[in-house]
Amino acid sequence: MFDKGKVLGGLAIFLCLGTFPLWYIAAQGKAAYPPDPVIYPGSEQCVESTEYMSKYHMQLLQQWRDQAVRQGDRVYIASDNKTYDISLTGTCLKCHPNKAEFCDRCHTYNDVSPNCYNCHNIPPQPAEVLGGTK
Amino acid sequence: MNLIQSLTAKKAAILRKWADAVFDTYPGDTAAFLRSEKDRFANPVGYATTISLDKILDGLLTGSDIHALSAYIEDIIKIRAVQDFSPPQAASFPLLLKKVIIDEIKIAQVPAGEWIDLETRIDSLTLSAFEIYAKMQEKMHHIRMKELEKSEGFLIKLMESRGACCRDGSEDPSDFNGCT
Amino acid sequence: MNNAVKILYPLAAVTILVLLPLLTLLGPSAEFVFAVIIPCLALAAFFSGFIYRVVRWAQSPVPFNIPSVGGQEKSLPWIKDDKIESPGNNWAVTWRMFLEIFFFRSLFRNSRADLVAGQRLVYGGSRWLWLGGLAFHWSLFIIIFRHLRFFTEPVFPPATWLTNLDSLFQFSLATLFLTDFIILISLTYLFFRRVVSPQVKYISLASDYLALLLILGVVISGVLMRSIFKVDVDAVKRLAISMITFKPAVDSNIGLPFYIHLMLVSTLIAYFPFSKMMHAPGILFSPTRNMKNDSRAVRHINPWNHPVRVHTYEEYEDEFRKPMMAAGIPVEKKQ
Amino acid sequence: MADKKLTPQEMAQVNYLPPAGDWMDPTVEFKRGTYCYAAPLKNQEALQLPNPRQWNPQDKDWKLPLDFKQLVIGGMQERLDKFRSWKLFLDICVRCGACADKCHFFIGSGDPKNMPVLRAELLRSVYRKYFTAGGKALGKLGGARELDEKVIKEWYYYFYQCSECRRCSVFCPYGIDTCEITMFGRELLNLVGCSTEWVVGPASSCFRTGNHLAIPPHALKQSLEFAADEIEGITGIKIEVPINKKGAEILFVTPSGDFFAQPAWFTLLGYIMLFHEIGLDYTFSTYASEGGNFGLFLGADYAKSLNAKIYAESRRLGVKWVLGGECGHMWRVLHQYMDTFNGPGDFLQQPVSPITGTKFENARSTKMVHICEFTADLIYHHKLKLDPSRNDRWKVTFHDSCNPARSMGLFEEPRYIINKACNHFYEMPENTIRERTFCCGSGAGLGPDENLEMRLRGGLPRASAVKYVRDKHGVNMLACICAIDKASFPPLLEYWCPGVETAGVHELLGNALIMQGEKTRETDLRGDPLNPGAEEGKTDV
Repeated sequence: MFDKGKVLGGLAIFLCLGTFPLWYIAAQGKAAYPPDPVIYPGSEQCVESTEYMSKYHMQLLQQWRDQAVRQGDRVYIASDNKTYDISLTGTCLKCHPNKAEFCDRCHTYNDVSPNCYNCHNIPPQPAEVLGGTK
Repeated sequence: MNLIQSLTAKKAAILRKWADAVFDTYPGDTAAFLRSEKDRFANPVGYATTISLDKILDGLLTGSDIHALSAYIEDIIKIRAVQDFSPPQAASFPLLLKKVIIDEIKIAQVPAGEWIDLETRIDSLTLSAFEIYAKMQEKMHHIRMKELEKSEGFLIKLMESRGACCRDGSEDPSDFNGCT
Repeated sequence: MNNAVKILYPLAAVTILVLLPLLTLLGPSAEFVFAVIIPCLALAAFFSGFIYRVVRWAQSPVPFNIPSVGGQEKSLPWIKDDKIESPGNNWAVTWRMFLEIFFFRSLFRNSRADLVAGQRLVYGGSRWLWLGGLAFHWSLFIIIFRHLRFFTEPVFPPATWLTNLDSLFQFSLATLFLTDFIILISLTYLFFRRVVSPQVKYISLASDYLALLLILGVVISGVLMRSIFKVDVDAVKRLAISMITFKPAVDSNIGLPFYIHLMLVSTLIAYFPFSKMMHAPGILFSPTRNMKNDSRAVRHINPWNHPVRVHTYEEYEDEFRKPMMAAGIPVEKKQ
Repeated sequence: MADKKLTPQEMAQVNYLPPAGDWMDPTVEFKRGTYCYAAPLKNQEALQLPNPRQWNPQDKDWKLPLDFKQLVIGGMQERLDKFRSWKLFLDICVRCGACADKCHFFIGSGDPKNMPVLRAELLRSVYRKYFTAGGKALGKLGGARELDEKVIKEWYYYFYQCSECRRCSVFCPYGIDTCEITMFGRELLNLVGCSTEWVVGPASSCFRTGNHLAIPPHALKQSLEFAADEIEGITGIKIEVPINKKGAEILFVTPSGDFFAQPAWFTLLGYIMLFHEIGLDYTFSTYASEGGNFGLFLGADYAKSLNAKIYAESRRLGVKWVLGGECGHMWRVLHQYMDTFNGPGDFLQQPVSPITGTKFENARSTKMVHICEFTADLIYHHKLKLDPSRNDRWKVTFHDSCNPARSMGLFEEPRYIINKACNHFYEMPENTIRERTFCCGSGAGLGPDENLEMRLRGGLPRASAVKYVRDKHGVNMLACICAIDKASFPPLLEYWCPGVETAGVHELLGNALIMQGEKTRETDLRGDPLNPGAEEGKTDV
């Protein structure tokens, strides 16, 4: 007794499940879609380098929150010795008011759900999309 | 405080170490199983050993007659007699207690008389263990004989009753090279 | 073989695997090797090896119907049979296998008797192995499922749901997933069990430690990457998507910790088909679990049922005819 | 050691410590009482076993064939191709240790190589060496061992310390069955001519005479007549026992121990009384006078060869179906192998109880019914008059024999019969009965006298549970449905818990059975007074 049918069927199921991402992406047809956050015009330089920000912005934000809320210290000295006012609305959102096109792009792409807006209001979004892809 | 009193005070520790020493006579990895498995049915060896050592130590410290302890010695020897032990290995488990006591008590401060007295009692336990070991061996021989007699006795009974030749022509009932 | 040696060799192997990705610091082509070539080779080894092993098993027949029965057979109509432990039809077998695979039913059976208050016998579970094994396997499954967020775009919704469920307890910004925590604890338990429990230590082989240490390495590098040595998640996902759309592209921003994690994962999956980890598909093949206890009701066919030497009645009667006739036992031939 | 003067402390330590070895070292010592003798030359030849020769496990040279390595490795390859179980069980064990403390031989002996996982590793290590890349490359580090004569000796020692009871298989998360492992181990040993007297002897006898005990037809007849005389003495009823009767409705096959060994003999009396009382049209057979199958302990082909007689004889006699007596491994073969080996039994009819009309659906293909199924059905339909008080001197517990338990699932029928035939029934602790039952330690051909110490080790877990009910409830009778149990428990219990006797379920039934026209019974089937305390007035409560 070899159970040939059951074995082949099982292997087929295994292969389907194992290659799930391949055909899921193919079916969705959105594979080439890159997150591509939109940098608001006139704000090319952030508090730290782009590379640093892309990896560590969440830690920086957490550090800012603790420093401002718990110690009442609202001055951030960046690695190039420039100082910034620690404020989500005043500093971050000044340059990045477009949550939907800046924050959300990557967060959705990577399925990350930060809890910034549990406390903070979502600012009114700028009407026009500049650059970026759709 | 005399020797017996100080041993009684430390009874729990002494029992534990003695049991450990007895378990350590098993292959390394089995010893820990015997020690740790508490289910008496999953670990009858460990269970019987621990329970009996406890009773024997009790008896030793309360001064009961060595003969009164033989049932407990038997519970242990019965098991060791069928396991992979040489006769001295199987029967000398009481001797292990000496080492435990020496480790536990400042032996130099104990009056020689008291120590010799206790040592003698431990030695008698050991002798009693040897005696029981021999008894168990005898019992196994007896069981073997009885099994043989039982099968042959049955054949003889049958032959007498029916005048049978019991196995394909052979007159010798012991030509019985297998049973079920 | 010394037990320490059995642990040290695998430990050394895993250490080398952790150090190897340092080569990515050499430049983009080295990065390409570690980000693309090694994982691709590993995947190829995994799938081909897996299928090869399964097909090899399937090539041998199951000549006899040999379920291990754990409950009352189906016999007389007024006796209640145990449908799961003595399965009589395909549904029952499926259910038995389901419970076995998803809840480790056989391990759960491990019970222990205790004497309470000297006399009363009660049964409790001795189920640490069951719990540890179950916690480990379920966490592993959920963690793998969570990783779908890197391989699907848009993210496969159930992966998001599971992630949200898994992150119910959020400490600070970096979520510590419940499953990360559980898998670390259960793996540590499973590892220490092999070192501490005497029987398990005695039977363990170097390969047992290797599998555990590899998985531990994968989990620890993964957790560290999330919480301490951050990598560019965005770059990771781009790499993953680029690979499954067959246009591999490596972002040099991605970070060394990721390569370490990927190296360990690649080794693990490449090793999978050649290791005891094949118990995963193996359980489905186990004839003592996947067969019905109906061998007297339905004939099981053995494909190689070759003839054997038998002693026929005729030969038997020829030898014993005389005494049989003398004893009045009926015979076929009277001479 | 002896020539050195030792301090008392050292004295107390002398060589108690076990050798700290690794399991990969195959050295074993054949001590008296812990191994079975080798099969004598004439029996090896009778079964046409490979490499026949006179030898003894204690010999230094086992006279293995020169090419024993190739023979064993070739045998492994052949079985890998034939048995998925073998292939799979060699591959998928994760050494989780769930089975480790489930084996009665490990529990009783403390020998770590008796852990089921390790018993399998003895074979797996050789498999790795010759069949897997990792094992070939890494050697010992990869858990692989060279096959040499020492390994063969080790296999002989340990594969005849497994009673194929399948208890570990129940606890294994992948159902790895050490019974299969042991069967293959013994088949491989067999290829190079290493088998035991106690297995080969009965198997070769069975091949020639139809039963393990080598009872020739006329002696069997005398034994059955003797049984009828005994019954007449007890009940006053004269019974003709049919033998080789053509055209009978049912062929009855039972282990041959029932014909010649006590206490199995009393079970035979029980069967004959029962069949007479219900007027069953049945017959014994001299050609198929063995239900048990020691071929199973040698290898599948030998099992098939011996088993073939049951179908052949039922065809010759023209019976409708087959009824099987109380036996353990016999039912492993009948339930899981017979139809596959020697079927289809389509010349027979689906078993129907001629008394109650019950159709035995579960046996519709094999056409063989277990006596407990048959009798339980009779009692359920009130076809038997029973007086359980005749068993009042017994406080009974029931030992689930391994094979009917874990290979068949026969749990309720024997209990039902005991409960109807006896007034005092007590179960042993939960984790020692039913699918978790402990073996008697003498199954699968481990039962010879020379192996007594080993059998006592293996039987300790079972005995400790019996002892528990003996001390708690005063149990003095262990009922069972296996001929090997009936042979092995009397010595086992005499050693571990004296005062408990052994009986087949149908002996107890025979005691309780009220037969038409019987005289007032004064003794039970053992010839002991029915109510020992009766004459002294009713002092017992």
